Amino acid sequence: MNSATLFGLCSAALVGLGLFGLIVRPEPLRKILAFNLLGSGVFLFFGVVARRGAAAGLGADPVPQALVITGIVVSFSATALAVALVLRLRKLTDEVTSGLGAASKAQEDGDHS
Amino acid sequence: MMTPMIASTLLASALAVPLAMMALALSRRGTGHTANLLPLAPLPALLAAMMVPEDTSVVLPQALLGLRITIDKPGAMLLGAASLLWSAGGIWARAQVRSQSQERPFTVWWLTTLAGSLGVFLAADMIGFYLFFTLVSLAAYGLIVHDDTPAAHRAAGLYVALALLGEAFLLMGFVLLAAGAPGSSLLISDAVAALPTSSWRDTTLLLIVLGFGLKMGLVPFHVWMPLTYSAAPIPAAAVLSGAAVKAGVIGLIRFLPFEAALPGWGEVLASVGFFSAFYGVGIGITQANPAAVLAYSSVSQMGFLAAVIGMGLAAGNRAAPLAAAFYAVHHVLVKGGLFLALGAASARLPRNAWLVMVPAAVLALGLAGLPLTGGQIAKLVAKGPLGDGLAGTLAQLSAVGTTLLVLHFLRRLSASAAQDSTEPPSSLLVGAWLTVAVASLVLPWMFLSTIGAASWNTVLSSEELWSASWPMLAGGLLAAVLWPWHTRLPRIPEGDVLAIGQRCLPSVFSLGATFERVDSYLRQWPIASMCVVLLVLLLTLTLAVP
Amino acid sequence: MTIPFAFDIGTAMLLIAVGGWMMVAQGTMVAVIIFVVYGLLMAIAWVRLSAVDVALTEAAIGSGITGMLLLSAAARLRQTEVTSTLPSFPIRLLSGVLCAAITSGLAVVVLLPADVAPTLAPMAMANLPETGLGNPVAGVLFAFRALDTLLEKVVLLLALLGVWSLAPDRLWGGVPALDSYAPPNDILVFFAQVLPPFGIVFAIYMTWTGASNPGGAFQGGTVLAVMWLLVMMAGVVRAPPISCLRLRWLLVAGPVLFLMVGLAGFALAAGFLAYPAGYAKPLIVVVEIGLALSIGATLGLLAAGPPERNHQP
Amino acid sequence: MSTTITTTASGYLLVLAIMWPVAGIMLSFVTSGRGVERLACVVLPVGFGIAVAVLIAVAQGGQSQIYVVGDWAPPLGIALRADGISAAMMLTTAIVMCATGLFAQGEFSQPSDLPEARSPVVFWVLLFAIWSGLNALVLGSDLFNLYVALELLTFAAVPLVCLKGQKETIEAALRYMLFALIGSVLYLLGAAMIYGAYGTLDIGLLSERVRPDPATLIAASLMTVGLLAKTALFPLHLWLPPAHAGAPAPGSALLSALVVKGSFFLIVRIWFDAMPGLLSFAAAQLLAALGAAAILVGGALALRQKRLKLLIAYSTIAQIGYLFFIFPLAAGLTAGIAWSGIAWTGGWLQLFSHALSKAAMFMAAGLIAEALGHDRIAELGGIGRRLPITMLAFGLSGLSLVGVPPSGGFVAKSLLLMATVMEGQWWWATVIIVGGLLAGGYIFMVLGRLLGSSATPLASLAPVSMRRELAALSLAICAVLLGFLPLRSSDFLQIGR
Repeated sequence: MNSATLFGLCSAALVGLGLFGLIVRPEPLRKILAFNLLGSGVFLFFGVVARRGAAAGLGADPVPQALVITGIVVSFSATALAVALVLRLRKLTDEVTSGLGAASKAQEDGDHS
Repeated sequence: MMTPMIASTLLASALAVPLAMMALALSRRGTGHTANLLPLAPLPALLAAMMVPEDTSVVLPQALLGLRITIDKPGAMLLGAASLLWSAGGIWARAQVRSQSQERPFTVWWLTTLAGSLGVFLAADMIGFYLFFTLVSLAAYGLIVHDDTPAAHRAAGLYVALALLGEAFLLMGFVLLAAGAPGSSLLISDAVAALPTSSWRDTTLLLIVLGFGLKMGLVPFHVWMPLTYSAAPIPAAAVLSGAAVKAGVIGLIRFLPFEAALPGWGEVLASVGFFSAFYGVGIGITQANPAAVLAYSSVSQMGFLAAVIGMGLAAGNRAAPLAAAFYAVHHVLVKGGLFLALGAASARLPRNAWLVMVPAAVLALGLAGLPLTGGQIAKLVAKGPLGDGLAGTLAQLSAVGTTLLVLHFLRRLSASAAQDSTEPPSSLLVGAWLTVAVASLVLPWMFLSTIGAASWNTVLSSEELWSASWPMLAGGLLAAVLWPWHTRLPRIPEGDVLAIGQRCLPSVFSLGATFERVDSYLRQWPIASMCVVLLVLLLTLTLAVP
Repeated sequence: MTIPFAFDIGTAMLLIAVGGWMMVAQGTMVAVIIFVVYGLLMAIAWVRLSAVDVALTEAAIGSGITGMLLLSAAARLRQTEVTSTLPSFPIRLLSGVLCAAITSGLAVVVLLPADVAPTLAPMAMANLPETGLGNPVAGVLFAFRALDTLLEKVVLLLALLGVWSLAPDRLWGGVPALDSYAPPNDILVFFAQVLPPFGIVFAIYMTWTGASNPGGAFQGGTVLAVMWLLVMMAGVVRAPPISCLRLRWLLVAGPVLFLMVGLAGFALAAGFLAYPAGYAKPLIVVVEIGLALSIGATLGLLAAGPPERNHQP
Repeated sequence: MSTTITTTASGYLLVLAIMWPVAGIMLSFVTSGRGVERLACVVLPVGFGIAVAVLIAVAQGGQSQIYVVGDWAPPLGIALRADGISAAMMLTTAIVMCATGLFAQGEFSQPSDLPEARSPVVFWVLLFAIWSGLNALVLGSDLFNLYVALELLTFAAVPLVCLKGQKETIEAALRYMLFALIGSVLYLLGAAMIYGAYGTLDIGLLSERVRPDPATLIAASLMTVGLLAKTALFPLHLWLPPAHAGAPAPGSALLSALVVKGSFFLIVRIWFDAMPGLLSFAAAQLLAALGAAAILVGGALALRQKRLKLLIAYSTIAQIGYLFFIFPLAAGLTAGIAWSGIAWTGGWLQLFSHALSKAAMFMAAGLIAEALGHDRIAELGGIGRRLPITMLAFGLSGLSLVGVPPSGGFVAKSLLLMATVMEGQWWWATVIIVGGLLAGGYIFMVLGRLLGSSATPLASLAPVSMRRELAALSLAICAVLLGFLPLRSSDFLQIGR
């Protein structure tokens, strides 16, 4: 057992946890959190692959590292888009349920007058 | 004598002209009375049937799928009769299209059905045949719904559903047929020649018989006929029952391997055919609507034809296709003529009713084989494949039944003629109708020598005349006996077994509801996302299975 | 057992525990705070895996700016939190079993490694001199797999457009609202005035040094984004309207530069995204600087959300 | 026999195919007002030209066109590869894109004297993005590069779903987004395992190295199921009906015709290119069984829909099902079994004809909804007489979906049918036939309404632009013309394998 294997098992556990959260958490924001957990588990798996590929004087294979960096950026973009969707959905729901649709619209319009 | 060039041009134009006219009617340019095209469209086909020498072929360019059209004896006879009926029907249709807005769509549907109906008689390869068969089957939808009544929509819906089912059977059958044939030839003759030795022979035959049987209205696939023919406008019913139905007949003629005797399959087909023949009579005499009576008569007649074909197949009788085609030609003209008679009767003043009733009676009794009419010859020719055994006896019994049925039809016809008193039809319409009627009497006499089944002398021999007469007398007697009861016969709804089917319909719909429940359950987030995980595991497991 | 290995065990256990807590914690806000902690732990794990570049990225993006985004979202949602119910127990149980099966499958893969772990490290090192770079990760990102990096920039732009597209029609071209992060207060303003100069210097250093040491455009850009968010939140600098053409140019400048350098490769080098011999390093550094600026702007605006009020000129 | 991968003569076209729409995206950000729309007038035809050029290059060369990006050969670098199926897919994409562009010109136009409006800018950028994403997806031959392309496609598709901005569409978009993210992560996890096992992500190199060990099988099934979630194969279709029915008509056309096909394409890449011969019989049957369930459930549910766009969306679920018959039926492709080649051609023709006809159908539905102000099927009566071109487009594309000859759908379904029979997998033949009947049912149900009598006075209909009707019709005609393609297309689709 070495560090790479250890973190590999850790990443397996994180993937399972993230999937579980994605399935059972009903709140959209919690799903997004679960997605981030799942994603970090997958990135960690890349990290394990990189560490095992240490060679040529490097502590880890640079290719998987680069992939993870790209992956993290993409995953942030996804989070930002999903969060924006959640917020927009909540706002529209509030307008409908509270029956204040007209009022809040007027307020928003008032912002720029 | 025609040069091959002219012959093939004429042959191609038989199909090209209706299609071109359809395109014209479809385009914005084709304003004005597009319905004027209807009587003209089948004329090239009529000319081709009369003049193009047998076995002339045309191969279309590759861009048009390289289709091949050929005219042979059965094809030519049917093509001639059908195009004559289409033309006469076109004259009636032209007068019947009610409003400007409906004229164009009706014309388009009519011409499309027409092209398909004539095309099946000429197509020599499977793709072309399937294409034209689809045209004639599906485009008929537009003719049936033309009156835009709820009954028309119901009938058309049922019709399309069954037609698509038939298409599916045929498609499957053709695929198997092509697969069983050696080489890459798609010619029907090549594929059928290889069928008896194909390893999928039985399945192929089953699919082909189901597909064409559905089009011919063999029991239990007959339910669409009564509904459709009573809902469609009369000219449409005339061409559909006369000409379009023969797509199924020509299908059986072309696609069954008569070279090889297949007793099992032949007898099955013949049994179904005879059953349909008697079933049509039995239900038909309970019908009040004359159009429905004619529809059940079609069920019966097509059943008889299937029996002829089946017996031919059982014996490996190579003359059977021609005999069946001959019988079909007679039916094209008679059934078309009877529907047009219905149209004439509905408009004729009661005072002049005999002007309609007498030709109609001759036509109708012709179906039962009235001596000296084309019907007698048709029955005589059909005897060949049927033989003298059980099948021959059944055939004569069916003539008794047919007599009974057509007498019932004539009674209903006169009853309906007495009720209506709209404007009488123009002499052009009456002329068109009478042309068809006369053709039904005369054409079989003319074709008799070409098919060489019997001579005029045989037909006119006293033995044959008696053999044709006694079923009619028996039928007449039966009708007289049943006369007092005819009002007490149960009134079976049009489409008989359909009524039972409709009671089962809710359960079919509840199946749809079950699917809906399953779908909405699976579309919940936790379930669907769990399915993702489950599928990963399942796929891994199945991948590990060698 | 060596001390570093014991440390690794601790980190791994902690990661699993914190991750599990994040899934079951009551209240979204609590879960988000746990997420930030989790991100920092993850950065430590990356250092332990000898991937310092990733560790920096994880700390800056994975924990830092994602954390900010989620915190503000949680704060907004808290005002009108609706209680949602968990699925029924059998479903939770079943999904738990299925996820455990996935975990064990992955564990099998981890525990059955190939005899010789395949690696591209020697090949990357052998080709690195051609790029003139000292950091092999940067070499992969900007030379060997530059196409991924370029397309990923497009993904960022698209995500931003997607966020913007959620604005109501009448607010298109307006200004994102940042008050949800925190109401402007003295402490925030103080930090917003003190931190940015250091932050910007740090960002420039990160981007510059990325060529030969851990760091680079992503990390530098993220620091810029965080600084920008900070000054906008504090009200020191007003958020720009998204219709502002200069802002739009800033967003695409880096990717456009990258694309143009790439296309120039057709004429001047061995092909698309190839660099002329000897000019590789300067070109890459220029591209990295452009990208850092654009990434900073894009990430900042992604975190700021769609426009929520009209622009007041 | 590992050979180094080198760029072919026309390889640069592949870079252009991806980067041309990307340049469009970037420029769209900095042109305001009507600029984006004008940009589209340039991007669309040139993009079409590039697709045609790639097709010609592949056809003439008779082999895959390859471009090694930055001259860094795999495994270190990334290569792009265009074989027969990618070239054909690119052309289909280009046709649908151009028709959609023509269709959308009216709907997403900038008002000339007002400040920049939201939906036109967003729509055109998303259109470019879907195009570049799809091109990258069909040309990519590196599993991680394909991941980025996949995300590009998803990030373009999600905002398209909620372009109208109503609550329902945002809900649909969120659901789509989250589900697609699960798919992406699983795919990425699979890619990580592949790299861990083989040290390369290049599909060509992988095909020489793969071995059926547990890690590979788990990785492959993770990637496949992740992609299935994005393809909305039953039972993972939860997001599709609301998303495809909620998007604006040209958006629905792109989503249903192209976007779901992108991830399917990748599944085929995995099993036929990266890991040939690894798909076991049982696994192929599992995939086809899901496809069969999709055909039956999707068709039955389409029959029960009350709204036209939902009906079409469920029809998409059913039609996607057919594609998965390719896995059991074309399994012998690498071994050169003739019937596998037939199934391969049939499967791809189904994909192309569905793309063309479904785009046409969504456009026709959009026009109908625009004219009537709603798309309730029960109240569509008689609209066909008022919009004959639209109805013709709907009818022709419907015929292709049902599989009525002559049409692309007919050829596709009959080839598949033939292959099921010849390979002795009868059970799928029944499904294909029942699916055709169900499709016939829902298409004729709608056509019957369109032709039927009208409940509302037709004079009150909103006007519909003829150009947009023709855009829909031209796609439907393309779908029909596909049925006339000589079987030579079969050879083309096998170029590069």
